[in-house]
Amino acid sequence: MPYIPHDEEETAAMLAAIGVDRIDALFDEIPQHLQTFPQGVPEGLSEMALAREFEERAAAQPSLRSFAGAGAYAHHIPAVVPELIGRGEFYSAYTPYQAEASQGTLQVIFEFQTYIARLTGMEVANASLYDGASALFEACLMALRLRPQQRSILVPRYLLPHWREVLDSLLPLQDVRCIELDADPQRGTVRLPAQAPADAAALIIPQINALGLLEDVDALQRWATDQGLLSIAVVQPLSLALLREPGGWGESGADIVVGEAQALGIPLNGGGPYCGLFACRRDMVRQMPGRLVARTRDAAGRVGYCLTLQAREQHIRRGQATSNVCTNQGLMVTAATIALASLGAHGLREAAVRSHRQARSLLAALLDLKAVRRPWDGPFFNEFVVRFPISAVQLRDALLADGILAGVPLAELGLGEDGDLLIAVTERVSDEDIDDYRAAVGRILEQ
Amino acid sequence: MPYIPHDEEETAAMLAAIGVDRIDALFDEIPQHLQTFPQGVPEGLSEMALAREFEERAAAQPSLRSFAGAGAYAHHIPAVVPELIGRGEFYSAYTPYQAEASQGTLQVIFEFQTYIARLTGMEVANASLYDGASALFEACLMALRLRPQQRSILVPRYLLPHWREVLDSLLPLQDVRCIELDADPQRGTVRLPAQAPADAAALIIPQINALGLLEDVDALQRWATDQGLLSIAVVQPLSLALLREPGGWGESGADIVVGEAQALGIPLNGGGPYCGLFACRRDMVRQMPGRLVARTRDAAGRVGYCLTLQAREQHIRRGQATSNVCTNQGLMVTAATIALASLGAHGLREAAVRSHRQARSLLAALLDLKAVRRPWDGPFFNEFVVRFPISAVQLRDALLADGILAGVPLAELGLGEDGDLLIAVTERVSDEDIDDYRAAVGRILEQ
Amino acid sequence: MESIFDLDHHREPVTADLDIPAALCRQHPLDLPNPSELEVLRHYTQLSQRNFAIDTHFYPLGSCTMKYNPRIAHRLANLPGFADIHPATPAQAQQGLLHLLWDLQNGLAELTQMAAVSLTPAAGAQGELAGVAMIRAYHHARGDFQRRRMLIPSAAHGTNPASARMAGFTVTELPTRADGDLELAALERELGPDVAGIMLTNPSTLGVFERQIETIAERVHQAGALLYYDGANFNAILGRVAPGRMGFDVMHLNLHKTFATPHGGGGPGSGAVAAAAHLEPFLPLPRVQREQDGRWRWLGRADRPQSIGRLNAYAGQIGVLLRAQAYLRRLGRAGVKRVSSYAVLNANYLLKELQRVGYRAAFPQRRASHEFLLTVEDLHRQTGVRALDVAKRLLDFGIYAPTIYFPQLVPECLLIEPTETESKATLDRFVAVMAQIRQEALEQPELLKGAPQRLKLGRLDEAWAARHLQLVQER
Amino acid sequence: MESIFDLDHHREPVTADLDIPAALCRQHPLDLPNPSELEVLRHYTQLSQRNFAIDTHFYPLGSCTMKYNPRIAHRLANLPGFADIHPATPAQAQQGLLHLLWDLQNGLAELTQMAAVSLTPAAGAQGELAGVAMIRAYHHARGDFQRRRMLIPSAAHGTNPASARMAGFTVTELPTRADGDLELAALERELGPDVAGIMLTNPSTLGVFERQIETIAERVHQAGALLYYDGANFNAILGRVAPGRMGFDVMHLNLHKTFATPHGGGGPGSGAVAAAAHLEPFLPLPRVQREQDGRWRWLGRADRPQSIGRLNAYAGQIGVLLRAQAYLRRLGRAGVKRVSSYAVLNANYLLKELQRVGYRAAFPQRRASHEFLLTVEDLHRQTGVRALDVAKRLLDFGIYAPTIYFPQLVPECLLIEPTETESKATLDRFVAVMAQIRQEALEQPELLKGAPQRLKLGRLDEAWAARHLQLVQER
Ligand SMILES: Cc1ncc(COP(=O)(O)O)c(C=O)c1O
Ligand SMILES: Cc1ncc(COP(=O)(O)O)c(C=O)c1O
Repeated sequence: MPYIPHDEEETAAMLAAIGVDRIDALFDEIPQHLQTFPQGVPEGLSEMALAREFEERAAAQPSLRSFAGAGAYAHHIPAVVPELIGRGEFYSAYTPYQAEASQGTLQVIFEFQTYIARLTGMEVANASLYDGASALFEACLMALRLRPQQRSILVPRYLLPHWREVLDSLLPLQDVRCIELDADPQRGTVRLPAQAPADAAALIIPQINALGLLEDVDALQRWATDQGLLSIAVVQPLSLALLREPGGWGESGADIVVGEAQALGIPLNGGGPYCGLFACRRDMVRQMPGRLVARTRDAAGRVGYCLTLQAREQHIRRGQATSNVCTNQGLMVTAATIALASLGAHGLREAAVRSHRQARSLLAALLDLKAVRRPWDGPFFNEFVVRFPISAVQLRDALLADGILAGVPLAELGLGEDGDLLIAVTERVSDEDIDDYRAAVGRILEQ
Repeated sequence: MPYIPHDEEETAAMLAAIGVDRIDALFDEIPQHLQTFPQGVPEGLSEMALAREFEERAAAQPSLRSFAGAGAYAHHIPAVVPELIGRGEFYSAYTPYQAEASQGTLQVIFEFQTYIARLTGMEVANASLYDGASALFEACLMALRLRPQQRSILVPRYLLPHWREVLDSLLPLQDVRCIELDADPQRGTVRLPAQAPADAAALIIPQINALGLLEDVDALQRWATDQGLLSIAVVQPLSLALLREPGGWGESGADIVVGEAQALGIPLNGGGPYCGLFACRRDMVRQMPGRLVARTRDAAGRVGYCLTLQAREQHIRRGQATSNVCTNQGLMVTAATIALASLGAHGLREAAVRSHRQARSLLAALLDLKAVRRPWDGPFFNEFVVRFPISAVQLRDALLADGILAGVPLAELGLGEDGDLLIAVTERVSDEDIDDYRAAVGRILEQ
Repeated sequence: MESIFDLDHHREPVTADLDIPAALCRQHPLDLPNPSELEVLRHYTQLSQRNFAIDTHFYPLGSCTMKYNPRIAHRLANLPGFADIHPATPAQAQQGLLHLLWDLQNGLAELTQMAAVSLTPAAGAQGELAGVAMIRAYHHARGDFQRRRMLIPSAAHGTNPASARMAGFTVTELPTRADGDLELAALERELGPDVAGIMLTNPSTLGVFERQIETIAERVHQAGALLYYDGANFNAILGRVAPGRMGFDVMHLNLHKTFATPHGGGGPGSGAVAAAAHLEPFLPLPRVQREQDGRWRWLGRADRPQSIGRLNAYAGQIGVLLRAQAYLRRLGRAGVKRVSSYAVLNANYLLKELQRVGYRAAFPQRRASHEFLLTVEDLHRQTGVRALDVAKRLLDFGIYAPTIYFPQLVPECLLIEPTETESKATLDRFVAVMAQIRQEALEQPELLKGAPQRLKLGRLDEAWAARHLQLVQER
Repeated sequence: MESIFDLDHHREPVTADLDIPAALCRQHPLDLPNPSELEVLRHYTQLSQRNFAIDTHFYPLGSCTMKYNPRIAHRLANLPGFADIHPATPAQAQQGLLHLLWDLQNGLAELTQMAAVSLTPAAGAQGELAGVAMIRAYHHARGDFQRRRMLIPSAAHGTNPASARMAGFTVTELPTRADGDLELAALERELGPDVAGIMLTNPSTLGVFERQIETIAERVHQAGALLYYDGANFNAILGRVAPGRMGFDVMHLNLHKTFATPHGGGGPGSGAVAAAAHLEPFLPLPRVQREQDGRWRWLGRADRPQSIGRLNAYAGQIGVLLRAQAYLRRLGRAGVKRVSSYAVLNANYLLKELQRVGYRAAFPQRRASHEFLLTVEDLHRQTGVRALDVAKRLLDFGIYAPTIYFPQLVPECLLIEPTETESKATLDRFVAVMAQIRQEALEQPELLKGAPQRLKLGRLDEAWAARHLQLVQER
């Protein structure tokens, strides 16, 4: 019996101890007519047959060199990361409620909090939310708790559309509105109104925006401060090796920072599990959602770690909690922490610089082709939009045959024009990859 | 600097403590003209680039359904095996010379010794030799230590040729001869002479032989006993779930048992690392080669494990040791032990029965084809020879295009006829695989 | 343990010619350490060893279903064919993955006897949020905007009221009878045109099966409200009783409990939602659809305009979903039923044995489900020893502590869930240890109050932590 | 710890209709336990935690080069494209693998400055056997059958004389001078027409570089004999001094030392042999060859009729070889030289620091190579504390013990090899611990004699083990 140890004698002895004669009798409080057998579930497979089925399905996916981004990136994952997070002691532990028996996980989270605080330039960070988008949703709610009189959030047009959809699904449940801020059609970046709407609690500032462009974060932060708004920075953590940390934006720095940690040691996984980052000012910590780990000590003064401020959480505060989140992304936190440790300040910067450099090379190579242009031409980190003279969807599909996932057509994100392709480049892209990409595009365009 | 932690300040501080000004000065006892720089070695790669190179090379190998055997078999490896042997505590530990700090490895070896002793029906087993063939070589030397007047070993014609080659490489160095025993041309099994040569120390009894056939082990063992020879059984451990254990052969049982443990949780790996099994009678243990672990206790009477009878080994006895072996196959021992534990008596028998059953199905399916026949038709476990009307090499090569490694042409082993193919079947072979194999062969034969 | 921030070596900064305005760039170098690879590996390997985990310890943590997480599922979910898929990959280049997710949707629909499933919720709590948002959307779609109240038993998990609030509901707590079942009269009192629904776990977090479930469903439906099923305890009835048959309209499953995906020290989980036909249009997106031509694709807003929408940037915790599907496929129909059989056998055996050595059941007259509740109030009165002390002392014997002080309505309680993957020998050892602890409580209560005694650290001071609030490593 | 044999559950035997005569079949069912998968996983996970290993502990084990084993090499060697290759796969279907092995052959030839390499030996000792067998084959091929003697310094590793004997030689031990170099006069005395060769390690196992190596090579060659290089200490000179340049004719490398492949608790290792041109024809088989058309294939007996032949059933420890190639490729030419640089830096620093806290070097007038020899004879005389006690006490501080009582010619010695992958902080901690142990030896020698004190087990009784000889679990 897969995963069940009992043999017949053991089962019989246990039934005898309980005083029943068969297992079914243990279900005697459940009305008989409710009990059925799941006929529709297929029969089980041996481990061997199971492996074969999954391996066949995995082989059905072509292996692609990825130039797709839009929030998820094919960065290199240091080999130690999967090796370590697969260790049973991390993999099969529960949320660290019993601190003394969970020091491994607790210290990892404490280190993660520190890493994220330092990367973002913020004072405190939590132990993760589900993903970047849901972290942003939680940030909006937190802003509204901090500004209980307000009911809306200012959202730039070029926030990643999937993230915007999450806000649109969930904020209205609590009667919160998103008010969209226009973009400058030439520059592709936020155009600020003179005056913020009266019921707005916060301004979302995505640095990098959905077109891959860099925003003038100082100006945005200053405007938010002037308008009495909280600011919610949305960042891509690897870019922070090069870009200004939100804690240093404007004069005061951002109030809340969220982001998607996938770029830090987490595989693409078809979209998840990823890991939502969340950092803020220390004086806001009691309004923070999610789990927090603090350093503490035992009676002998030895240093250890434990969960703290649990009174914010649902298992204590129930309906009044700062969030309903319970299980979050522990193992992905572990992955990101180990990736950050493996790369170090040096490796992070190296990966960021190379991503940027190779992105520039690919852009230059593509712009070299006839009738290919860049619709918005501001500074970027590792992602940019190129406008092709043919449908980007068609081009993307055609390049699959070359083993290239060419990017994300803006049309699929509900943005831009038909020929617009959002292309992301990471440090894994070699010069040869760039040549291959260009050659493949050239071939298609010539047809 | 990959894998070296030192930064410049640390290096400088260390040099200062030593009292030299640069690292090169530490090599001042080495004549300057002997010191060079390895220009011919290419420049290093980042981890990322390295991974890409290896992944490309790995992808150059077509993925094949394996019907090749001849000593190495594509059995299912329980998922827990690679997960556990990859744990750093097993993976990166040394030979357990310091017992108190190596109880993990030591207990694993003790369990392995027990598993092998029980599987083979022998009293003691050691902690592995390099592979089956080199274990056989060591067994021959041990037999000669036990029979110091003798100088030869009786080797059946159908011992696996690669194993025979190892004996031919190494035994003559110590002036030991192999005397080959003929095979019955009809049956493909050993034909015993009336009388053993006078200087023979031992008879090798391979159960299963190189043609996949089962020998009459009782008769062979009895003959060896009658002739005053030691017997050296060569076994395939998984087959022992069905076949008689060497400890029960004849009246007295085999004296020494060797085998290749690869079938027990060890990947094919292109030929290694594998793991040599070695078991014998308890009264011979002081002549045994290789490492041995014993149970012991500490001053408080707590049970633990340690290396024992080290006086047989080279690090104590040097030139007089029972073998030169030092590093052996520790991690493969761990794999085999965990595979044995995962399968259990039940799973071992299940795998063996299914291998046997599927082998019979494939044989029947092939014999159904015109002009295909079985040159030797005795009982077999999971491997058999089929004679095709075309060259087996040609057939094998043709089936690669179907993703099938059809077997090992006997000609490549220096045995049999041109059309003879040695085909092995494991529990991983599905009914569909058998159909595909038959269909592919049918197609080729019709051409 | 030292901190990773102590393992630093100076590295010359990478110089770079960036095509980014200086004003947008970081002014100070990143203040992060540069440890060597060995230092990283050693640090986190050593840290890992300071955890208790299923792979190393018995973990009878009630309500959490800490069962064995099959290693094969880990291996298969990490196949490059899955791990390397970018979420924006077009459907034609992820057919294998979509096929497996489709199989999982169907398997879960079958087991729950619901009409349709969405796999996107990232955890149980997000599944709850999705479910109650669907209830809201359902009422709204019918033009009914009055129903702003959600009924929840007081024994429910904290996520239930929190999720209901997040979906814009106010929460009314319902009392429980002394035998663990719901106070039916209270339910009837509360039901009315302002009630949107009720959230129930069955078996409840009290470790007993709610026997009046059919009556409850009838009353709730009569009042125009819907029933939400919190599937956290599904392990107790897997393959045997389907929430769809009990009268529930919508539910979530904790795949990281019942379907044996790992907890990872706090996630990722996965909280698939399943719904009856009338709620299908509202399920969150995306979902997998099989087309006429046999190919799979993601359903989006255009396909399901009434959907509550997207909960996360992508399609959910794919890596977790693959593990759940591997588990389901391995077990098959006979295997899933065995799960609940042996989970319940283990729980009832353990309850009986613990009673034998002197412990008190919170509901002695009831069968245990897959878990059961003890109370050590008697010990507390006699010796001052609390549930917390018993829990901490268990750690000394290499056993993780049960859930304590939950549900809050039973004083000094321990919620114990052995799961089906533990052997009789492990349970017997647990009983022996618990018997010894009881003895210790009576004879040397200070030993327990000072527990753990044998770990690297003694009892950690959580109050100190909250007072000093050191949340990041100082520089 | 319990034994796996205690974790049994009864399983009904699989009935089968076998097409095998009953006389050949097992008469009694296999007497092996049937544990559950979780029991297996938990048992071996817990066992693993009872090891000291590089990934968890500093391991300054002289002569063993316990350096960091890069995890990337583990991952890459296990790619299915490599792990699933059957050894009888025709060359056209294993070009990627052969290419990598070819690269490794070339890299090793370059680093050793030898003409050719064979990768087949399974470990250092098998490499030695191959090498001395090649020396024998070389003499025989020249019609010289007299040379039956092998010269070996008394400080050599035990495998050297054992391998020489296995190859049919008698062994003559050579003495070492007080400064650690060879006694040249003794060498000259022994050399003669019956001497086949000499086996040397350089730097020697005394942790010093043999300065007379060129003279030795000249004398040995003049006498018609050959020089064998035991490459176990190659880490000391990697990328800096090549044995081929020092005058060696044939050698082995311990890839599991210098090339960072793991020791796995006792293997698998890999002992590639490298040879000068005149010994190339005798190298063991198979070897990888690149053909004119750029494709690779295995060389066999037909290609190299003079080869000493096959040492193992297949082509060697491929999985280990792939790890070594990954390591070499990652480091590249600058990286390999850094290995010896920092290995020697760490050793000399540690030696200096340990001397500073009172320990005595066996060869105080010499530079350390990548390792060095201490003697605690002084402590022994003063306090009765032996090298063994110091070693066992180190375990209490989470540090694996150095090699002790080897080489045997230095009394109460500890052979210490930190390797290049350890940080200064780790070395400094080691020094502090060693200083404390010295203090303890002087003040409370019983503490050391009873060490280890802090592990799960105290000092194990090896004499008891040999007397009672329990080699398998009783039923
Ligand atoms: C009864 C119950 N409901 C809901 C949840 C919430 O699930 P999650 O932690 O996955 O959000 C839990 C988890 O502990 C639970 O036990
Ligand atoms: C100096 C020396 N030579 C030879 C060997 C033998 O190598 P192996 O253990 O790989 O057989 C060793 C291994 O410890 C060694 O240290």
